[in-house]
Parts: sequence; structure tokens; C-alpha cells
Amino acid sequence: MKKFVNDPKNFVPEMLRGLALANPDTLTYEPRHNLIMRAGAPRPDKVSVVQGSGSGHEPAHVMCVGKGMLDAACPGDVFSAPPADYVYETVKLVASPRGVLLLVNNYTGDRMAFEMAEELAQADDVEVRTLYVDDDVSVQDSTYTVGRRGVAGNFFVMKAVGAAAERGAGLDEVHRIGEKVNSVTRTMGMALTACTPPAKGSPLFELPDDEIEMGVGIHGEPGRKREKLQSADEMVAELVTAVVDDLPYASGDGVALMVNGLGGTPISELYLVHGLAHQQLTERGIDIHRSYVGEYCTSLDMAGASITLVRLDDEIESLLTDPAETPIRVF
Amino acid sequence: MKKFVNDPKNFVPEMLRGLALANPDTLTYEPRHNLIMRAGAPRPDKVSVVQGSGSGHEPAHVMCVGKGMLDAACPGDVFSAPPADYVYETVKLVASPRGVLLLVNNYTGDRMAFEMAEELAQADDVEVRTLYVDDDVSVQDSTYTVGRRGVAGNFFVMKAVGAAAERGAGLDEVHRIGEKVNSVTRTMGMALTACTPPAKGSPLFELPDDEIEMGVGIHGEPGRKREKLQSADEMVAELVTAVVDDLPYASGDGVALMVNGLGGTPISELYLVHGLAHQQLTERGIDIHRSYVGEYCTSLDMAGASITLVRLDDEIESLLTDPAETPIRVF
Amino acid sequence: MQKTTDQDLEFVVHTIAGTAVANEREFCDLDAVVGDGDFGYSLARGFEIVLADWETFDRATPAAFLKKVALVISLRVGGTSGPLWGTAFLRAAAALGGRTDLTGRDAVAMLRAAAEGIKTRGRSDLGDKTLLDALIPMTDALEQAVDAGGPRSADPAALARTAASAARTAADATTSMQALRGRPSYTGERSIGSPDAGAVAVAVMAERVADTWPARP
Amino acid sequence: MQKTTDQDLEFVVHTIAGTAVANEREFCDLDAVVGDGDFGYSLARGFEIVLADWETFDRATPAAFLKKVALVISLRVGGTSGPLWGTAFLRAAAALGGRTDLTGRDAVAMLRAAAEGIKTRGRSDLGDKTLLDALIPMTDALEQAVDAGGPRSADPAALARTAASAARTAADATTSMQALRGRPSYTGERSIGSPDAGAVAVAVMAERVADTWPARP
Ligand SMILES: Nc1ncnc2c1ncn2[C@@H]1O[C@H](COP(=O)(O)OP(=O)(O)O)[C@@H](O)[C@H]1O
Ligand SMILES: Nc1ncnc2c1ncn2[C@@H]1O[C@H](COP(=O)(O)OP(=O)(O)O)[C@@H](O)[C@H]1O
Ligand SMILES: [Mg+2]
Ligand SMILES: [Mg+2]
Ligand SMILES: [Mg+2]
Ligand SMILES: [Mg+2]
Repeated sequence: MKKFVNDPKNFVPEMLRGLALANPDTLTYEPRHNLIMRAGAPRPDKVSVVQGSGSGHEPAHVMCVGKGMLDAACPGDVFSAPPADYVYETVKLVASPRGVLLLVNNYTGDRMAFEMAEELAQADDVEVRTLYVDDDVSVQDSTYTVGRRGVAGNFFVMKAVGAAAERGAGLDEVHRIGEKVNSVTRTMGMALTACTPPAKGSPLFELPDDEIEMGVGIHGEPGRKREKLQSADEMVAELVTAVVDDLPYASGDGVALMVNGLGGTPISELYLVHGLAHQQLTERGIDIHRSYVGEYCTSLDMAGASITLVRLDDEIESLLTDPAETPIRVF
Repeated sequence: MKKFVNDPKNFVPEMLRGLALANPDTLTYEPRHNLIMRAGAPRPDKVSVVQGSGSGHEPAHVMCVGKGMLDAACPGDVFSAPPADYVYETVKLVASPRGVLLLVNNYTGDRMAFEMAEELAQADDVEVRTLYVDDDVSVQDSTYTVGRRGVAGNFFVMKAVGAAAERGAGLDEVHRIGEKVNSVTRTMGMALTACTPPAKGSPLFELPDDEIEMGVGIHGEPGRKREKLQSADEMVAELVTAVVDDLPYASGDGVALMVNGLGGTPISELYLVHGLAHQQLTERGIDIHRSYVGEYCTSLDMAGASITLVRLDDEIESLLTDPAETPIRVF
Repeated sequence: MQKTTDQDLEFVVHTIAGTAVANEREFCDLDAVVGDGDFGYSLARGFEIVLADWETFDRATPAAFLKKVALVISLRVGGTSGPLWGTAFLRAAAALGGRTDLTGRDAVAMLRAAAEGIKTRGRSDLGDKTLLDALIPMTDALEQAVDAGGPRSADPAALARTAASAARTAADATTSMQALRGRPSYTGERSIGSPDAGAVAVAVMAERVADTWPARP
Repeated sequence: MQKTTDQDLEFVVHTIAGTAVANEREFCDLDAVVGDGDFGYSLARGFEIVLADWETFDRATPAAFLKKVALVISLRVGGTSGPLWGTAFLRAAAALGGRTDLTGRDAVAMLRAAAEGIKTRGRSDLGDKTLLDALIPMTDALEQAVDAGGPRSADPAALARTAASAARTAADATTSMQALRGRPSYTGERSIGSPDAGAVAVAVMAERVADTWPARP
């Protein structure tokens, strides 16, 4: 395992400590429950927004805490939903009189932890609502699974919901906006390499030099199918087609386009992918209003990328345009 | 080669096109000379700041064009200094009556290209000054080389110089500030893996699973020495010691600390490294005023990191604090 | 029918916990084939706490004891396993009520309740290629043996061996199944060909119980 | 002393260009050992343009022709090689002045001027483990052969072979040297043990000239 790591059991806490030390004025780290809070949260005049999930997806979600985004993030261990207890403690710490919105990527483990925490918090008279993000189009048949997974599209839900909360919207309104953004957001991802969880110490799967995994999530699992490595043009076409055909996005639609790196792919390649995706979408008559290129939701050190589209309306676009300040975006 | 790439010869232009498409309001791409310009540059009331170098270091330098940073970047091909012609054309395009400052990482190829361009531009009566960045402490014996290399510390030179130019400082003043920042900036890097240039198609060197390269630059070359992989604590200590002992930085110094990823190392590990470095520096009595964690100057997909310190005074700190807007830092 | 004592219950729980900790890497590797490789890690971190807190647990009744174990697991273990295994222990506790002198029938009732709890929490069932596919066949086999009467049904060591064999056979049989729940289900048909990590864990734990039963304190 | 014609000069330049393009990968691999692996790529991209623009170059004098080649290389090739090789061609052109009927002595003068230009541009010298360590010994050998007189000195094919042999021997000898200039110098003593990419390129080009001389147009 080629990693910067001491005892793998301390990987997440040591990362969180480093994060808090880098942002002493804006973030607080609560080691007992592994949580990162925005300084000054909860604010009595504002709905608190919380997202939890396994770790290994950084900058999601601990590095998305800040003005205009999350009030807290409660990460579990690498790729493991946080224990229900941690979620419950997080909710209590950011409980605002205006309520708490929980953002959850739709995975069995996460759902269960958040459901348990929500029940516990409601028993304490905290007003809580939960919103499930499920933007991954690679999981086709939802009758055979717990439904679609939440992947990189969660950024747009966080961003819109965070902006609405910052503007002073109430819990119902913030929840409505989150549901709406999720409903027009679709993502498809692919892996060039497997990733190596620190505790496992070796890659999750073997991928020959000329093969890729198409339709991967963000937990280092294999994807829907294994394919031959192709030119960037061809691979991007496969991702774009899967996303566009799903909602579907139609000629004339105004969209936000995200090219998200999975951790090991350099930003040079992500911009190259963006250029190709931009061209292919433009050829379909889809109008790209906003572009997001970089790492938003990763699978540790996996090389690969996902493409996300959000169909914009005036409300969503305006919320995405609002300023935000998070650890990864401040000079 | 596991990469998003079409014809490797088009790797850089396709990346630049994607970059410009993602930032239509703020950036212009000039394909003929491979250059990225800030929209609206040159401004007659402002010194223009230009940096060039080989590609493969993204976000340096093409993604550092924008308000408060660069007015243009002229990248060469991957790891190759730009042709002198491209630099010359760039200088002409951003020639401001207040002058042009060229930032160059101190490598033979880059120096020669920029010297030639400077001569050509001066013959056109453009006021040009050139500033060489050389922050790498791993190159010990400068009598045997062309001197130290410029590596990730160039971010701080760009940032301070960009802020000063934005404030309206003249060419001499901007140059003075750049020299000062460079003189108090030191960097040391290490690699966990080799990187794969698109045109070569295979890793630049073989590194066994339990070995690292200590003292690497940003061009994928081997470092000063090969060592055994150690715990994060130990590797960070080696980097921190090399940097601190070099200037040297002393107890009581206020510094900016950068943990820079080389491209393949996820940000989770970079924050972990930051936490360890922060603690080790604090134990030495060094006071960290500002932290920078992420990818600033990479070697394609190389896994690894570098640590940079800048000794702050009021002037430098104030310039670093000024706002800046670049493709990688805007919502 | 011979009674098992609370000591036996503690022995079984302790063995489960010890097996989880001892097999961390194996269970992770099983989960890595079509999952995300953290199953062993999650279980180990939880049962580690169970072992560390072992002496502090309430032992007023077997149910109270199981409830404490359940709480540690469901609140402190992450991933899917925390809520699932926590629920299993909680339901097992509930199945006991206030009873103190436990029999083979109680063991069956506890396992049955645990399986039902997992089904509810996980919105899953037999055939989904989860730990249920070892747990339920094992419970069936144990129940048959207990119901059958005769000398074997009166020997807890023999019962443990029966349960372990059934769990192993069933866990091995998950290899040819397609996952319909949990992370492996995202890979679709590619989940066929390797056993479910949770099912194997149940088998390994049951085997360890059977192996060490004769030497239990 | 027999004269070489402009045709021969064009043949040599064309062969250098063709060799650079044909050996892109080999030259990259040589640069990858302790450098950054782009040497072949940079040369190939530049000499590709030289070949593409071949028919358009000014041919008023040999010097004018070389100057055009130099301009393409120094302005359009990136990396260290662009300015160095561009300077080499420019200085070679300057060494010719207005002369049109070129001799072996002219060849020596051109190579000598090229080496001096590289020294100045690169702040480098013999012994730094660069292409100079093939170029200068090759020039020395050629000069000796030309000066020696006799039948061999009058045979351009023999002279080309002499130069090529000297370049190869010298390029091989860079293996035991430590790099004091260029990117490999950053690796310190680790640069010992592999030949310099630039020096090998000079040898390969000289060998190609010698090999194809008899069949030149
Ligand atoms: N919905 C479910 N119902 C029952 N068991 C499940 C369910 N989902 C997963 N499992 C079991 O849990 C195991 C994986 O546990 P774990 O690795 O902790 O989950 P994850 O990493 O997917 O959150 C699977 O092998 C399976 O036996
Ligand atoms: N200062 C110098 N003087 C002369 N030759 C040099 C110098 N630096 C490098 N070289 C030659 O150039 C070759 C490398 O060229 P290239 O790969 O284009 O440079 P880089 O990638 O380092 O910019 C070396 O093998 C060496 O022969
Ligand atoms: Mg998991
Ligand atoms: Mg180079
Ligand atoms: Mg798992
Ligand atoms: Mg090179």
C-alpha cells in the first residue's frame, strides 16, 4: 500500500484533525463523534444542513462544511456509514430551532443509521427531515436493489440546499429544493483502476492494463461491467449517453455539467474530459450554463471519472450561483 | 496507460480547450500558441503577470489564470518548456503599458525559452522583467547544477505578485515582491509512485511496492534517493526537517504551510499529512498562520506530496490574504 | 431436554465477538470481491468494543445482557453491519423476555427473532444473498434437531455441530446466487460466483462455537 | 580535397530530421532513465515540422537554408532541446557565411560552431554529460581525419564513418559520467550508469548519415 498513513484505524481521525488545523477559524472537529462542524453552528435563524456518509469520498462531505454549504458532516470510517450514535450526536449539536435537514446518499447502511438517528432526535423534539440522494444511473433495475445510489450529484443537492438555508428558507422549503435538485440530477461513473482502502492495504480488485470498470459507484466496488480501455472520446461518449438518456435530457435543456475525478485522475485529464463532454452535449443541443471540473466525490485513490448533469431552472441556477466558502475553495 | 486521452499529441490542446469551455466568461484559449489568457487582459492600469512552463503540473499554471493571479499562462507540452515563440506571442498579447512580469521556474529549458522571448519582446519595446522561482531544497549542490528548481512554492510567488499587480503596483514593485516571496519559500517533495506521461504511455520509472523516491521535482524524474516506505509520521518528519533546516525557519517564525499533492494522492491523505506537519512544526515553535492543502503543482498522476513553507511578514501575509478567482477556486 | 445456562449464552456471544476480531482480514477480503471490503473491519471494530466492555455489561437477565451487546453494536458500528447485527441482537434479547434458564428451543427462538429483525431492517429476505442465507438454514436445522428429540437433541455440543454444518453448507451455496440486496447487488450478475461475506461470517462463527464448545468454561 | 555539395548538406539535415522522427520512442526511453522522458517527443515534434516545411525553405545559400531550419527548431520546439538544437543550427549557419561549395573543413567548422553555441546557451561544457560529449569528440575525430590528408580524407563516406564511430564511442562513454547539467543532474550520482540521451541521439544520427551516405540521391 503506497499511502500516507500511520495506523489505518486512525486514518479518518488523523485526516479530520488535519482538516480542522487547516481551517481554525471556520471549522471545529469533535473527536468523540468524529464530526466536523461549522464554527458558530447552529445558527438560530437558519436551518442546519448535515450530511453523513462513509469516508474516502473527500472532499465530500467533511470538506464541504462552511458558509453556504453544510453546517456539519459526520463521516463514518472509510466506505462505512457512520454509526447511528454519531449521527444522533451530530444532530443534537447542530439542532437549530428552525430544524435540521439530513442529506443521505441512498445506501442501505447510511439509510439505517440516519433513520435510527432521526427517530432518536425526534424523541428529543428536534425537528428533523431527511433527504435521500440517488443520482447514479448505472444501477438500472431498482426493484432488485435498494434503489439507485447517491454519488457525485450530491454536490448539487448540498450546494442548492446550503444556499437556500443560508438565505433563510424554512425546513420544508429547503427540503423541497433538495428533492427537486435530486430529481433532475443524474451521474454515471467509470474506473480506470481500483482503489486501496487503508485498512485493507491492497487494491479492492485487479484490473488489467487494458480494461476499465464501467458504471462504478464511489465505494471502490466493481462496476456494472468490465470493458476494454478506449479513447477518451469513446469513453466519454458512453458516460454522456448513459446520463442523457436516463432522465432524459433533451435538446434545449440548460444544464450544469460536472466532471468529477475519482481521486487518482489528474485535473489535466478531467479538463480534457470536460472539453469532450461539452462538445458532445452541445452537439445534442444541450446548453451548458455552468461547468464543474475537479474532485467533488471520490473513491480514495481510484483513477476514473464521473459525469453529472443537472437540468437547471431559474431557481436552481440562482442557488448554485450563490457564494459558498468551504475548506477546498478558500484562498 | 490508464488515462483519459485521445491522440497523446493532442493531450495539452484538448485539456486547454476543456478549460476554456468550463470558464467561458473569464478565460480565453488561443490555440495557435497554446495559451490561456484572462478575459479582458491586458488591462492598461495593471502590470500583466505571465507564467509558463511545461504542462503536467495542473492546476499550475493554466488554471491559475484569473483575477488576482495570472493574466496569462503559456504551457509547453507535457514536462517540456514552451517554445520561445509561444512565450513571445503571449507577451505580445498581454503587453500592458505598465509592463509584463514573467514568472519562470528555474529549469534550463524554461530559462532559455523565456530569455529568448524577453529579448524579442524588448526589441518590440515591451517592458518585460523576468523572475525565477527556485524553492526546491532537494537540489543541494547548486555549483553542479543550474541551481535549484522551482516547484510548488511558485504558487505563493504567483499569488503575492498577482495580488500586488491587482492592487496597482508598478513593475519594479511587483518584481521586488516576487523576489522577496521566493527568497523565504522552501519546498521538499517525495513520490510514492512514478507518473505516466501520455506520450510515453508507461511509468517513467519502476518503484517497488515498499519504496519511495525522496526529493523529487515536478517532472516525474527520480528523486535524490530511494528509501523504504515508512509511516506517514516518519515521511512527513523527513520532509519537514529538510524544509525547516534549509532556510532555516526558526522558532517564533510565522509561516504559511502548504501540503501539495503530486496528482495521484487523494486529498484525505493530504489533510492527514497536514495534521502531522502542523504538529511537528508547532513543536518546533513555528507558528502556522495560513494553511494550503490540495493540489497546487503536480506531476501528472504521480502519488506523493510536497511540503512548502513561506516565512511571512505583514506585507506577504496581506498579499496572500487578498481575494483571487481562478478556475479551480470558483463556485 | 437439557438446559443451557447463561454461561453458555455468554460463551456463544464471546465466541462470536472473538471470531469477528480474529477474522477481520478474511471477512474484509470476502467483502472485497464484489463489495467494498470493509465488512471485517466494521465487525471487528464493534466486537472489539464488546470485548473491551465485557465485564461492565448488565447481567440481570440474559435478555438484559444481550440488549447491552446490541446497543454497542448498533450505535457504535458503522456500515450496513452495525444496524443489522445490532438489530439481530436486540430482537434476540426481546425473544427471551425475562427467562433465565435457556433451552435449545430458546436458542431457536433467538435466532428466528434475529433473522426476522434483519429482514425488517434490511428490507431483505431469504434468497437475496445476504447473511440471512446462512442464518435461516442454520436455524431451520437447529430447530429440526431440537424437535426431533432423542439423545442428539439433548447434547448441546451435537446441536452446535448440526447448526455449524448447516450454516457452512448454506453459506457455500450463496456462491451461485445473485445478490439482490446490499452493495454487491449493484454489480448485478457479477455477484454470482463468490460467496456472500455475511453468510460466510455466520458459518465461521457457528463453526467456532461448535469447535470450542467441549472446552468451554 | 573533394567538395561536398549543398545536396550533401541537405541530405545530412534531412537524415538528422528523419532519424529524430523515427527514433522518437527510443530517445524518450533514454531520457526516462534519469530525466523526464520527453526528449524524443520534443525532437520529433520539431523535426516533423522541418520535414513538412522542407520544400518551402529558402535555398539561396547553404547558410540561409540552415538558418530557416534553425528558426523552426528554436521557436517551435519546447523543452531544453528547442533552444539548444536551434542555436546549434543557427551557429552552423553563421560559420558558413556566404560560402556555397562546402568541404570537409566546412563540416568541421559548422560542428565546432554548433558545439560552441550549445556551450554558451546551455552554460555547459565537455564532461557535463550532455550531447556535447558526443558532438565534440565526433568533431575532433572528423577534423583529424580531414587534416590527415590521404585517400580517406578525400572520401566523404569514409569521413562520415569516422565521425559516426567516434560519436558512438563517446556516447557510450557517457554512461560512466555524472550529469552536471540538465535534468539528470538533479539526481546526482544516480545519473551514473546510463548514457546521456542527447549524446546517444547524436551518435544514432551520425551512424544513420554514414549508413545511408552511399545511397544518397
Ligand atoms: N439489506 C440487507 N439485508 C440483509 N443483509 C444485508 C443487507 N445488505 C447487506 N447485507 C449483509 O451485509 C454484508 C455486508 O456488510 P457491510 O460490509 O458492513 O456493508 P456495506 O459495506 O455494504 O455497508 C453483506 O455481505 C450481506 O451479508
Ligand atoms: N545545459 C545543457 N547543455 C547542453 N546540453 C544539455 C543541457 N541540458 C540538457 N542537455 C541535453 O539535452 C538532453 C535532454 O533534452 P530534453 O529532454 O529536451 O530536456 P528537458 O526535458 O530536461 O527540458 C540531455 O540528454 C542533454 O544531452
Ligand atoms: Mg461499507
Ligand atoms: Mg522536459
Ligand atoms: Mg462492505
Ligand atoms: Mg527531457
